[in-house]
Amino acid sequence: MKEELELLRQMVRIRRFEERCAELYSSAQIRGFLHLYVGEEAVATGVLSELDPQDSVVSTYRDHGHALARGVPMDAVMAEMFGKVTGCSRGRGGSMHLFDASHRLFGGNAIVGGGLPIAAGLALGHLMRGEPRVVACFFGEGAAAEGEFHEVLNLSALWRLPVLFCCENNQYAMGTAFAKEHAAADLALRAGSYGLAAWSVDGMDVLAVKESARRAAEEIRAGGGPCLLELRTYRFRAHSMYDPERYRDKEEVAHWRDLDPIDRLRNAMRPEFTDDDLAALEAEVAAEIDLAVATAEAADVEPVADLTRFVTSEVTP
Amino acid sequence: MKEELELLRQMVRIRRFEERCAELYSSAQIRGFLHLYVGEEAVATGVLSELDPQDSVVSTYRDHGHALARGVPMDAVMAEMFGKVTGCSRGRGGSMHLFDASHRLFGGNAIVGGGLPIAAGLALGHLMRGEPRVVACFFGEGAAAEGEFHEVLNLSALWRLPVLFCCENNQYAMGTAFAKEHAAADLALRAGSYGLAAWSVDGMDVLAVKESARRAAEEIRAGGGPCLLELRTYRFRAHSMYDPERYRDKEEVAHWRDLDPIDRLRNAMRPEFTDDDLAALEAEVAAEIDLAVATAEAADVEPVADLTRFVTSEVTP
Amino acid sequence: MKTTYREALREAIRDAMRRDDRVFLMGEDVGSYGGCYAVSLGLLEEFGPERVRDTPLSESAFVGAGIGAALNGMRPIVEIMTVNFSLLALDQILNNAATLLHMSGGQFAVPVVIRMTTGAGRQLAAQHSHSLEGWYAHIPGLRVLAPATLEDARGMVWPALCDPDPVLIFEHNGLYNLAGELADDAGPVDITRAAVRRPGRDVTLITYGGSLTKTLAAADDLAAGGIEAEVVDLRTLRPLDSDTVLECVRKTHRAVVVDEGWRSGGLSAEIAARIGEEALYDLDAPVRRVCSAEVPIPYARHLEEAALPQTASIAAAAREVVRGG
Amino acid sequence: MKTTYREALREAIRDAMRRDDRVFLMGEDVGSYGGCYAVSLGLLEEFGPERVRDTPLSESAFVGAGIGAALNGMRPIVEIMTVNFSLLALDQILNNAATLLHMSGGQFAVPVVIRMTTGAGRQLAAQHSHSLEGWYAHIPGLRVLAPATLEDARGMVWPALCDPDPVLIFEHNGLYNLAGELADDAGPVDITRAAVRRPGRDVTLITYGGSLTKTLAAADDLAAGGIEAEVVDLRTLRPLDSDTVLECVRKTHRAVVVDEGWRSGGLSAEIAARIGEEALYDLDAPVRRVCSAEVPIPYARHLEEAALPQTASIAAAAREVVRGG
Ligand SMILES: Cc1ncc(C[n+]2csc(CCOP(=O)(O)OP(=O)(O)O)c2C)c(N)n1
Ligand SMILES: Cc1ncc(C[n+]2csc(CCOP(=O)(O)OP(=O)(O)O)c2C)c(N)n1
Ligand SMILES: [Mg+2]
Ligand SMILES: [Mg+2]
Repeated sequence: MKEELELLRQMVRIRRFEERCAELYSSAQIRGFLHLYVGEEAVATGVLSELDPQDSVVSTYRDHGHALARGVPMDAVMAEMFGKVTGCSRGRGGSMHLFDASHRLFGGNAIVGGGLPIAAGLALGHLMRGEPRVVACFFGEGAAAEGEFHEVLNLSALWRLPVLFCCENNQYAMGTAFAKEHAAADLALRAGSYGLAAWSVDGMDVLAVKESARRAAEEIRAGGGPCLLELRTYRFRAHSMYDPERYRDKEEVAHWRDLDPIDRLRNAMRPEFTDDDLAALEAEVAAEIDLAVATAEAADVEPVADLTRFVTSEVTP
Repeated sequence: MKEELELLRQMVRIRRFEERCAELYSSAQIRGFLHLYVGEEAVATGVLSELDPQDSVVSTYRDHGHALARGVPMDAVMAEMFGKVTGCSRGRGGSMHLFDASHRLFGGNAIVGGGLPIAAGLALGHLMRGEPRVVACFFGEGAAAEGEFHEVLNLSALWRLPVLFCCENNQYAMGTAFAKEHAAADLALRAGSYGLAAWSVDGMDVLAVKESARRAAEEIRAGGGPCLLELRTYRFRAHSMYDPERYRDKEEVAHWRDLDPIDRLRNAMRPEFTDDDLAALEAEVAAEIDLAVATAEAADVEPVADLTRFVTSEVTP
Repeated sequence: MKTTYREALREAIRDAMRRDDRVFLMGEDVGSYGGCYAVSLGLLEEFGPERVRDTPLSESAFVGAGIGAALNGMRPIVEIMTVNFSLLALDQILNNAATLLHMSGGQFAVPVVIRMTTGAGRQLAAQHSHSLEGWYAHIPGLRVLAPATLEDARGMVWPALCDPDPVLIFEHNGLYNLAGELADDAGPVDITRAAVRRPGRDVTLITYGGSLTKTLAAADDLAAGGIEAEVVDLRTLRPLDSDTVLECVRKTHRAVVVDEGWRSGGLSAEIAARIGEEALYDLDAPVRRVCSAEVPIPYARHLEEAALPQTASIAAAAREVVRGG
Repeated sequence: MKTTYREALREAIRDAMRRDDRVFLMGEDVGSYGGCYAVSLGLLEEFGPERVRDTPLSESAFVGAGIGAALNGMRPIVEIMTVNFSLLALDQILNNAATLLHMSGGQFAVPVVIRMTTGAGRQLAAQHSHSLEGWYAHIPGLRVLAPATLEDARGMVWPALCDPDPVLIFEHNGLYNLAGELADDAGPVDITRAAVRRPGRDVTLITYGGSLTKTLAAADDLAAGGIEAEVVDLRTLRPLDSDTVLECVRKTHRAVVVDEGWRSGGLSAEIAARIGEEALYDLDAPVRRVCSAEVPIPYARHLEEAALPQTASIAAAAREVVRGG
């Protein structure tokens, strides 16, 4: 029950955080691209609950959930959305590029597939030093069509790199449905053809995700080489704030909304976990978000004079 | 028997042509990179014997066999090696870039994997015009590790493009053995995971190659989408003229030399095809080569004043 | 008629597809999504999925497929969502599209048109804010276009398709909503020459694409201060129309190049170098360049603004050049 | 001691691997093949397959893996066989290696070293003869090196590895067999400054990498005709050491830039532009550029020779600049 509660809290934090972000986007306090994870919370939450602090994480432009579930403080994430110097990337990255060295979060990457080679390299570092670590690498099913997916799966399987590939199959890559993206019907099966363990998981069930991640991480830490989880999920909202969603119908969205991972876990926690408990949790999360927004609003921006900092390191060879 | 004879003649032409090229390289009459196909002749010969003139062919830097088997006149190929204006690419391409519009040979491509997307596009053209054509696309097993392999197989399977993927698995990519290149042990099996028909063929047996190509081409022309043949073969000689072959031992080479596709077919043609017949064939081929060399030597080079021709077309928009 | 840059592009594509059934459009989300910048909205309905092809996320494969289709008699328009992703297809563009004609001794021309969005200014951060058209303009065998007006958005696609060789069209993301009047019979334009968008005698401001608006605004500012700036829109980044540039500079004796690309090794350097080579003795002041700061473009608005050429910085550079700053 | 450019590079890598066990080498055929240009021959035997890693043919994956390993505390030396194949990894280099530090607000530096062969001159035709180091020199966040001498081949690897940021090393294919004397204690060199390789007063010839030999030969020719040419070897293409270049040009008042890259939008343009910006009034003649012809490099020897900068064309350009030819 303690475990479930923690998972629920995490998912609610992500959900409410993003709902607030959407509002802040409408009021133009957040700009750039904003890709919401609403509906997919079970994936980040379940997988990352099984990682250790010394493990590494690589994410995409749809990275709020990964950052929060990884433990990056919410105010640092919110400040980043605001472009403030207190943001987890000092305001230089924005929504798509959340970084946090202290949590070994190696970024939000906005090039589809671009994070996969990085994950392989991080894993190589762990491997060469003989550390029993896991690199969790998140990417969409769309990314699995890119050449880098192939190259990295092959390389990782060949070198038995400790990567946990987490393919968030939310059925769409922007407006492109799975069947228009992939000739093969089953991604996990295809991934398995590289000679690594790969299986599909109900990505709307955080407990199932967690259990799969546990098994996979165990295998990886034991030197079994990479694993791939295909996490079947759905984004309830548009691809980004610009997307008019012409490519899918309301019924389909409604069907998936019925599988809401938060409701599902919450229901499984009845009756021990009461409506009052939920209200308390929601209130706590709301307070955290309010504080994060207030802190972000009050924070400074980086002085323009520092524009050219961090292009290269501040020590010279 | 007539069919066998033609196959044998083609393989002998390729073999002797390349042996002469190696000599000409040593005497510095041919320069640049020179990648010999010796040992692999059954592949080009078998596959291309099943293609029609209106079909299309895409090759690699190891392209002499494809060009000759496709019907590009030997003297145009030889002149190209000499860098003469009478060469099939006017001397601008050299050994790695044999082109011939009249034989729909869309080149030797020297970027590993670089020809695959081109093949998909040629096939798309055939498909959109409703032509029952096949695009034969040759590439090595090393190329199958490149991202483009993945992208193109997926795209081709998805769009049912009429491509015959001919993976010449000669066991090595330069010095890298198959097992160091690919995590999966079976390339045809992996290719099949994209949802296309794929199988392995004894690439040292020209009749088996021909029969597989026939079946595949038939299926493709009928609209069945792409096929992939993994043609198991071996290059008897070094990767290129610069390769000291440190990465493999003599016994392995000797083992494969015993499977020489020319000897094999020749033996199968006994006793009808006599030693005298063979001597006659060899003499005929030798004469063709001598003539090609003589013509190439005598040919002109492109005037330096024409250096900048063909960068853009000679008509303006 | 009133139109927008986006609609003008769409009309140009529609028109081409009606005129020539070898023409088709292919790229990520060009179909049911309507194009990531909505350029192709409605074309799927009109032309069907055979001619408006949604591709998988495989830039190298579908750009290469465009090249192959062009080799095989088609006239593909390939849309790469943005220049940022074109790096994944660069090998196909450089080593195949730009090279096959020459390598084949003139046998295989590649009449492919590749369109992509370019530029910064929308707080999309480092990986989504590149201006790499200058890189492409370095490649022999390509024609590189940068429509900056409604006329050019409407008029460049057809001549690009008629060009027997590969043509790249760079559409600045800030221009899609540009609205204005376009002649009802607007059609193909010349894709070989630069255009003088504003006459002037004191200094020549040379720019293209997304920076044209800012540069024209700077010229207005300058005029208010008594400086008559001439504005040249390059339009075609390769081959560069040096003649127009040099003619202008020989007249004004002063030049500022405005380019949203990074300064070092950018297109601005080429323009400055050519002026120095061909018109050195006509110059009354060094050529100035107003470019993006040499940083990965940051997300925060104030930093992004500081990183890019702006009306004020363009005007300031022009003043310095004129007054000896 | 007598050595070659190839051996000097090998010794530099060996030395670095001995000094620091975070250093490892990875790339296609660096191991049992010995490297496509035999640079790493013998290193597999000395350091084993963990530290001399043969990669599959997957440029994007293994270059990205180098970046990731660097992020994770290692000091990888990634070998891309040649610059021609680096296009397949360009997204990783530009969007990750060069960008992560800035995008992460200073948290993640990427101490990766990427070596590759560049250049033409061996009749390898269009797809294998690129000189794209000028492109890379356009990217903020990278350091770009071009060793042209034995000392630099021996001395640049270690400081590159000590640089906390990504460093690209371009080795011209024509240099590997360069032989000569190298001090027994030759070690790390400064990787921030250009070098004057030959003093002179009449004209400054600015070059780097594979063109240095030809340029020095041209200077000899010129000297025979009474023209004293100064030769500057840029060494570091990014960040450019403008100071040295400008100082020289201010002294000789004349400059010729020699660059095997294509002219339009190449590195030569940047050098010419900077001279025009900073030393306009010191110039007695327009800056001249001797570059490759703007063609995909052809196979035929006479055409390739005609396409590339040669001693004679360099000398001719210098004469023109000096004599006003
Ligand atoms: C290489 C590349 N191509 C295209 C894009 C534009 N783009 C951004 S997100 C996206 C869809 C990716 O889909 P998927 O991998 O399934 O992830 P999801 O957004 O569904 O989480 C596209 C096409 C990009 N960022 N990078
Ligand atoms: C993208 C790319 N990477 C590296 C090379 C250098 N190279 C040329 S051939 C070759 C080996 C290719 O092996 P394979 O595909 O098996 O074909 P094979 O030579 O065995 O016929 C390599 C690594 C290249 N030409 N292109
Ligand atoms: Mg998706
Ligand atoms: Mg091979």
